[in-house]
Amino acid sequence: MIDVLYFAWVRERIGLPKERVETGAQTVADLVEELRQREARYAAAFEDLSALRVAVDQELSDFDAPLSGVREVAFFPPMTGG
Amino acid sequence: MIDVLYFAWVRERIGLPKERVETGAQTVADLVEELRQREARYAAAFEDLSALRVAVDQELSDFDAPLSGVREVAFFPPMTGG
Amino acid sequence: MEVRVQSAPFRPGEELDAFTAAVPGAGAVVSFTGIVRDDSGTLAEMVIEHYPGMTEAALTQIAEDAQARWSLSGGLIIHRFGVLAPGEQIMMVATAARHRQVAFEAAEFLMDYLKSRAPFWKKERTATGDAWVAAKDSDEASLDRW
Amino acid sequence: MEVRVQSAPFRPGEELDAFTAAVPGAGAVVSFTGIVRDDSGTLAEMVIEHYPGMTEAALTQIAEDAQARWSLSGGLIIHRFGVLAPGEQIMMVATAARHRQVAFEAAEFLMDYLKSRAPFWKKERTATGDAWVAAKDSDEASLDRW
Repeated sequence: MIDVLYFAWVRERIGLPKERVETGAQTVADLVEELRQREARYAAAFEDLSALRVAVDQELSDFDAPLSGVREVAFFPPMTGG
Repeated sequence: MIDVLYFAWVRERIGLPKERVETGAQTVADLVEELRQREARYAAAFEDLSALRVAVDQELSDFDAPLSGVREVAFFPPMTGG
Repeated sequence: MEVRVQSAPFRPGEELDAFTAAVPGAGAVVSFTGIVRDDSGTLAEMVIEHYPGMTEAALTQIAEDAQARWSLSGGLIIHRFGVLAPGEQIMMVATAARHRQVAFEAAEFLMDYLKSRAPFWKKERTATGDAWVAAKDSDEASLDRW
Repeated sequence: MEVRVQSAPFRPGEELDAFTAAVPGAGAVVSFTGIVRDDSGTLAEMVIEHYPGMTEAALTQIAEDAQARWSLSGGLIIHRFGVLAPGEQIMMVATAARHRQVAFEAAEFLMDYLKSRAPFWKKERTATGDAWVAAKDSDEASLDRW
């Protein structure tokens, strides 16, 4: 079980901020592929990965990062702080 | 008649902040030469011109600046504002 | 270095004076304040979303990176989230050092990383609709100088 | 742009808030405060001498140069003269612009010119004697980047 979080327009497209996902995905990319298959709103949110960033256990990471032992994955657009 | 002003250690070496000088000097350098001839304290103050800056009528200038029509000349070390 | 993530407003002047009082020995203090602009004249409010937990960790990491890179007398990062009106303060950084160049560089470093590496997202609400503020390529590019 | 030359102390925080309130539309405000350091632990006071008349003219010129070079929402220069204790504020600049890079650059420009082109001279008074602060080659060199 992994907590999956969505922020900004990713959250809006998917329609929820957070969910627990039962997955056997080995990498973030595998998890994305699983989510895409679910429903159109997920496919829409993950349509262009170059427009997305991912954090694994609250650290910026990559889509090829392994998920072994990971508790939390978050997807969001490029950040606009400051 | 020109007002001649001294600041910082130039003022201290010469021993006064300001004086009126009757001079026929054509340039700042000529004026410096006249002042140097006066007394040892002037010679000491103007010993090394590379350590001095000059303002003519309250604008940073050069030692070869002409004095025609000038009302005020100031000598001081490099500035240390900020 | 102090890091604060809060929804409450703050007064940059008060923060600056308190920060300066707490860094004796510093000769130079630089502050940056980010303010909600209303370029179009139609902005009702700005909503700032963030990632609780990661936000604090990311800001702390940026602060530590700055301290490792420069000899600072102190540093401060405040960043708000929630609903903000035009003209309100969004965030502030302050840096203190012996000399001005270090204080300026560290403040710019904090800002550059905060822009692109801290998990905040801005949405503008106007009479004609809402829009997420897009990240600028120039913000990402500005990291290259460090 | 406002220029003030004064012997009276000022509060950077108050000045920052007042400045920010007066520049609506700005998204970025940068401030720099210079403070009397006591590196040796023996400084009794710092005496700042200036050239009345020329000082105001030089600061105004520097401010105008900054405004000609960048699109600023506002700017502020305050510089004190007279006798200052360690820890007291010597001077402050503030700049406001739409974006952070302009505000930072203009503040650094003001500081660089203020250091070497405004007629102020600092003297340090310590228990063992007085000494004029020497200008640094690096301060003169820092003008080359503009």
